[in-house]
Amino acid sequence: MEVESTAFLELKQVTTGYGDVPAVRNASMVFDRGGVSAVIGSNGAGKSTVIKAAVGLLPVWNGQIFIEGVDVTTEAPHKRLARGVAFVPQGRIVMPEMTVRENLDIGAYILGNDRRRIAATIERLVATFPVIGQRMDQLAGTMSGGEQQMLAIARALMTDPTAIILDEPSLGLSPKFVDAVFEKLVELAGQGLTVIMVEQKASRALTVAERGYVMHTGRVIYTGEAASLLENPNVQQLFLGEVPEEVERMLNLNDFDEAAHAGMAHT
Amino acid sequence: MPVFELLVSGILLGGVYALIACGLNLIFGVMRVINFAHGDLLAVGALTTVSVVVGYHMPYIVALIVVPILTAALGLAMQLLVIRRIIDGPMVMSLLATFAISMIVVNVSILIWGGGFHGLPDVLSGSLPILGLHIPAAKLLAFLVAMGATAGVWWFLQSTRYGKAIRSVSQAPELAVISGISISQVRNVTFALGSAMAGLAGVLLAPTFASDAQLGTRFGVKAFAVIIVGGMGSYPGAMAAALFMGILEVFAGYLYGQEFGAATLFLVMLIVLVVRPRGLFGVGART
Amino acid sequence: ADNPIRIGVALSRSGNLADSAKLYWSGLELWSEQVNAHGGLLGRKVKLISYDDRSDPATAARLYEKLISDDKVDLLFGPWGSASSATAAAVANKHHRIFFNSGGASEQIEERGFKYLFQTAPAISAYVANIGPLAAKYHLKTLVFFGRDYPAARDMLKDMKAVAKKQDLKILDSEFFPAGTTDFSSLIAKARQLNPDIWLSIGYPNEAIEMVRQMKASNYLPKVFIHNGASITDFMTASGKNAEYVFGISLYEPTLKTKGNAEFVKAYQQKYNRSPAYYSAFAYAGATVMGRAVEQAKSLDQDKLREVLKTFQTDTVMGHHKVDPVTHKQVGVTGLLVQIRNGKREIVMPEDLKTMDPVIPMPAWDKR
Amino acid sequence: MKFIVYVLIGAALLALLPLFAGSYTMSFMVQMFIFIALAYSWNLIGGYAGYAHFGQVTFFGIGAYVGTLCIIAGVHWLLAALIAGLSGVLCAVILGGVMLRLSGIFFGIGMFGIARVCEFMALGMGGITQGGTGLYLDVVDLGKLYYVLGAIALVMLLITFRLDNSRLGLQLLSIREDEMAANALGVRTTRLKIGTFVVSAFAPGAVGSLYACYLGFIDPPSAFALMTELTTIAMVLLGGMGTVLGPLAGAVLLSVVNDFLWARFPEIYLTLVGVIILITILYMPRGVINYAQKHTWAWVPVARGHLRRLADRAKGGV
Amino acid sequence: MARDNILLVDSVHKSYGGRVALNGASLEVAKSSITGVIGPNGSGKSTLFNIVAGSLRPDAGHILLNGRDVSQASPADICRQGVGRTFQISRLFSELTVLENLVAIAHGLSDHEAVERAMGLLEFLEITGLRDKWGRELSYGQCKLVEIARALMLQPTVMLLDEPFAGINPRLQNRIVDHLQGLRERGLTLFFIDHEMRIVLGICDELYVLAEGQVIANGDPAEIRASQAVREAYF
Ligand SMILES: Nc1ncnc2c1ncn2[C@@H]1O[C@H](COP(=O)(O)OP(=O)(O)OP(=O)(O)O)[C@@H](O)[C@H]1O
Ligand SMILES: Nc1ncnc2c1ncn2[C@@H]1O[C@H](COP(=O)(O)OP(=O)(O)OP(=O)(O)O)[C@@H](O)[C@H]1O
Ligand SMILES: [Mg+2]
Ligand SMILES: [Mg+2]
Repeated sequence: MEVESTAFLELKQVTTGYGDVPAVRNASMVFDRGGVSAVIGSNGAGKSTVIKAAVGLLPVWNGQIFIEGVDVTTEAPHKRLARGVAFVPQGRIVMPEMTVRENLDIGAYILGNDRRRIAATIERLVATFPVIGQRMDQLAGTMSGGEQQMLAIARALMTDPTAIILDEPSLGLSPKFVDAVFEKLVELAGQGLTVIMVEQKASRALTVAERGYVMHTGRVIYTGEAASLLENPNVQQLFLGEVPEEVERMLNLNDFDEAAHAGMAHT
Repeated sequence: MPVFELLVSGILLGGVYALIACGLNLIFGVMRVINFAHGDLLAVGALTTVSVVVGYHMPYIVALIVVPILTAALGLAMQLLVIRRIIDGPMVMSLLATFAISMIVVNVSILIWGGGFHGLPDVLSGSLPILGLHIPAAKLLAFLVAMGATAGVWWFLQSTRYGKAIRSVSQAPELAVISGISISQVRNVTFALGSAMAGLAGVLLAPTFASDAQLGTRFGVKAFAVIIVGGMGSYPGAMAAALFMGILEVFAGYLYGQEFGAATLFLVMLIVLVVRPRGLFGVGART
Repeated sequence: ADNPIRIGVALSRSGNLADSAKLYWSGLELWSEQVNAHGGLLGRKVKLISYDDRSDPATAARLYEKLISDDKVDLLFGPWGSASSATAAAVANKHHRIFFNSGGASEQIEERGFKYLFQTAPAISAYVANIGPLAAKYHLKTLVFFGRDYPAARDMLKDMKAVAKKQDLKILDSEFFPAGTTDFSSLIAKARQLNPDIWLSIGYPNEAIEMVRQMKASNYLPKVFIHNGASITDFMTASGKNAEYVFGISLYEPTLKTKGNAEFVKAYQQKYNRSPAYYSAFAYAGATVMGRAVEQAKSLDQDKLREVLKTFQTDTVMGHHKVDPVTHKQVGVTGLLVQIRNGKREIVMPEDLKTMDPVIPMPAWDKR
Repeated sequence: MKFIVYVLIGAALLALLPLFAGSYTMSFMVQMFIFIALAYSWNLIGGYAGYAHFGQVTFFGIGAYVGTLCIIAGVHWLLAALIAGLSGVLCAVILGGVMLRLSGIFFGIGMFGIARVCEFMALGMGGITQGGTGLYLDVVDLGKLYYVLGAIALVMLLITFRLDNSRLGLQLLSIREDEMAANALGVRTTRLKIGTFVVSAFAPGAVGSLYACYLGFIDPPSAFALMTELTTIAMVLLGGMGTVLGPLAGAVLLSVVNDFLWARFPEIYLTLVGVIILITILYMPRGVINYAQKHTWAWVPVARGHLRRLADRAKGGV
Repeated sequence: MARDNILLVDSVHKSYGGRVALNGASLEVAKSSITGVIGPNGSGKSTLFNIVAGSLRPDAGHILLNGRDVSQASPADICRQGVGRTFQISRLFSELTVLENLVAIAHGLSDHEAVERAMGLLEFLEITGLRDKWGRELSYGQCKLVEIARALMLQPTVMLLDEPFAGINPRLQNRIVDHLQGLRERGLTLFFIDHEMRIVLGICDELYVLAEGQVIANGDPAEIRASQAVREAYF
């Protein structure tokens, strides 16, 4: 099937979950080549689940996934990586008993034995994440939380991917580094990388993003220009919680509260 | 006390342990599976060697090639049919599974080869006179292969791209997947390789020891002690520990009797466990 | 006649004794067929009831309970192996049932004072009895004893010490190694230092195979190497030419000129297509004693049978059966010492049964 | 509570069994009780505290020897069993502090090593144990053994039931899940696991002694048999680790299957047992009890049901 | 000014192999205060918390809790002296349900009280529906919430929270903050690490800034925000 849009990655009506309970229902998302997209939503909304389905870590129950118009719904994760989709999972996952350098080598696994290219990529990444350069021979599991997060991001960038999906990239990073990482991502997006980030720092994410998806109780409830989402009072009220005074008001949204319950529980 | 003779015997015995420990260590190190059936594959290897050499009158070298392939196939079958389905469960599970497999392998071997003992009287039965000692040829070969195999596996895991992939699967399978590594393939390869090494050990031990379906059981436990002392998953450690334990067993056996000699291995293992649970050469990340 | 005499026995069909127990069973089976062909016992046919004890003493105990209480068998025959015999004998004795111990060598079984236990297999002392005369005749002065740590070996060491004391034979060293020992290099090193005339080992055939193999590979040989496992055929096939001149302890050989042996060997060969191993003879001889004692008692009453058995003597394929009236230990049957020559076991001791003179010392590995 | 009623009815029925069962059945039951008791003990430390334990047979073997030596010295067999149980406890006290510092698999392997060392010691200390010759004693009447072992098995079951429904049980489980976190959250993990280890060593010790009484004979290979260990573990895993009925179900199931197959296919029964274990692992990885629960056998008690009932009530109250 | 300190960290050193993680850090935490620790990644914050909680031993220096030296005490002892904690990377008991996770570690309560309390906390954090889920089945943020609930189960007097707000949606962050502030009113001391400046600067009475294992600044949020050194190292 020929897809007319410039979409790099597309999810069509995806339903998936764990065991026999769906955690995501009929989620549709389109990510264009280049540019930053953000997926936001409260805890347990199904963000990580939908992302895992996109990269092939969870089987899709229903619906389809396309990469550059090719149906990859049942393709293994490593094949999707070969198509250029890199992934940074949530929660600073590294190979704990391997050194930082080996972690990066593994990141470049699909590149084969091209030592030169790998060395060059590492050099480039070290410029963004200087800490990594200093810790090349430390076991990754002994690094601090934030250091591990940097390594996790750097690892995914090793293949020079066409798209990168980051599940909470800012997690545990110091403010200075959050800035650096976001800056870097925007820069890469400018060079044509498709950046998809799941974030709790929603306003921040929507500020750098061009397009946003808001998830709630396993469904995509809002889609659109990031700027317009940012201005959408409902979205603000629901998730942003920027200003403490607003908290009161949010608590009064009983309807949504109940829905939020169900979303987290899925019982 | 014939120190020199004992030392050489100990080193050669250590080679035997290293040979068995190598495959066991590979499978444990990568898959966190304690393979109870390892010794039984070894026995199958030894018995097949006897069949090839005595039964079919083929040269020993044929067994050296054919048997590891056979046991690799058996190991792969184990992995595909059973291990891969339970590998992500608790460790006792895989232990029970390999125990059940071990029961099956032993008893099927008995059906095939009978319960009696077999030998290879005419293979490598001589000795090489070196420095006034007679070094058993078969044991010497086993020793050299053990050292070569251990070093080879170590180099492979440590320095090659695929070796690193194998290690990464043992540490963070999900991360390995998204780095483009096919975990199932890595696990299949590992299990087949480990099993091939069990077979190789079988071929090399068949000339020195009496082969029957229980041959592996007689060694298996000691090989395990070696791995513990060396640090699970550590190859230089396993090699050093194997030599150390071999020498220790021979000397302790000579000085204080065989029963004490055998017990020493476990005592040393216990001491190491208590003092350095990760083995003399084991390393680890913070938890 | 349509009500056969039922004889109960537990035998290992699985587990580590399964192989040897199969041979034991064949002796018993052959006996029952022969008896039935000749009209049975007391005019009744005999019928064997057998179960598998999985080489496990606890199971053996349970099976003898079953044989006695559920199957209500008329006679009990002992299982194969010392540990199973020990537990089974205890059950039988508890129920006041005669127990023919034909397959359990350990002296401990006899020494518990079981009133209903009778040993038909040779006593442990018979195994080493021939070493004394051999040493005397060939001027062998020193001996080392390396045995697997199991009951029979421990008993034999005791008997060996008694034998040595009588002769001018010195035991330089004695040691037990645990089951599962495969490497004998420290024992070889030790023997090389002590330089004994005789190396005596008691254990399993695999140990004999490994000892010979490892002795050759490290170029060591005592004047006389004796191992009970060497009289098992596996040893010869597995050791090939290296088996030559090795001494074995045997209790029965097909070539033995005892009463009825030639017929037994012939019948056995006809039925099983191989010559009987000594396990088979154990069972056959034990069953022979059982059958003849029943004929003499003319009854299956266990106490009557017991009275008869106390003083019962008869000639079996293994030799002359006779028990000590108090301990019920076998005192009639003696052991044999064999040497492997041209791939055959030749009896070299005792003198009156020998088929060949031994070669002593064994020729060195490089002088063959 | 319904569950306890079922248990007691079952126990009453079993109490009457000796009146009509043949001695083979009795013998079978005695061996099964031995395994039930062993399985429950193992479940405490292996299933609840999560310490893969490959050395329970150490206590069994030591109990067997201590008991036998006591009986030979003239002690009554029941008292000997008690002493043997206590000897197990004593060993656990000595070993616990050192061994339980090891985590997970290392503990398992360490205990396995200790079992082997004890076996070699039993072989080596010929002066006391007669080494490989073994020790002999008079067999005890099956009926008596049946009741004593049955009582031990029942007590172990009830202890497990209590534990499963108490906070102590939860704390043990938290050790299994993440010992360091549990410790940091105030669970006195060291005390708790050593305590459990020590308690779990009593039954194997006592049962070991009774096993010797049953056999009338004990030697190092049978006292410290690896097979006893593995069979016990297999039973717990098949039944369901860390559950109340798992060890019972596993022990009964495996004993019956074993006996059934062995009587019919002696040459291949071990192969078949292996195949059956594999099939169970593959299709009921959490054991038959959890499987039964999932497929709603209402009478099977839910794990930690007590808590759930409390929570439901709390919810109702709000 | 004599402050009533509940916790005192006195020039603590810790190094791993050759890498110095803490290099003589000293802090004071006042009773019923909200004290925050910030600092660049790898500056030693988690190490400090692990030492205070007893999970790590300091190489040198002391930890005083209520004036008593606890540098060598076991984690369980420290916890029982009223210190509840969470972990930077969640450590729920994965094969226990959420409810059991909470009840397991409760002490000084009857079963009934423990369950009531647990249910109350779940309700507060809007996760009552997760009650019977297994620990392993939760999303990242849900894990963090349950962990906070678990620490609250202990009814601690001091709470050590290692990045409690990372990965939690802002609305819930605010609720948690409110709740903690409420507890503080009743005497709870809150000692926490976070990189979420909106909260750290908003609620802390006092802030410590760690860099390379040393305290480079401390003071109230306004002072810290103003400090040039901190700005360079951190913001
Ligand atoms: N392994 C699992 N098994 C069962 N249920 C799961 C599992 N992982 C997640 N869930 C459930 O699926 C739902 C969605 O989870 P998901 O991880 O996608 O949330 P999320 O949006 O990423 O939340 P967060 O921001 O907290 O990471 C949640 O209700 C969660 O409890
Ligand atoms: N076991 C270890 N071996 C070697 N270095 C270690 C070990 N544990 C921690 N480190 C190092 O100590 C330093 C301090 O680590 P710590 O976890 O305390 O940092 P942190 O301040 O919590 O950082 P973050 O904000 O990223 O969580 C880090 O550089 C880390 O790499
Ligand atoms: Mg998530
Ligand atoms: Mg940290």
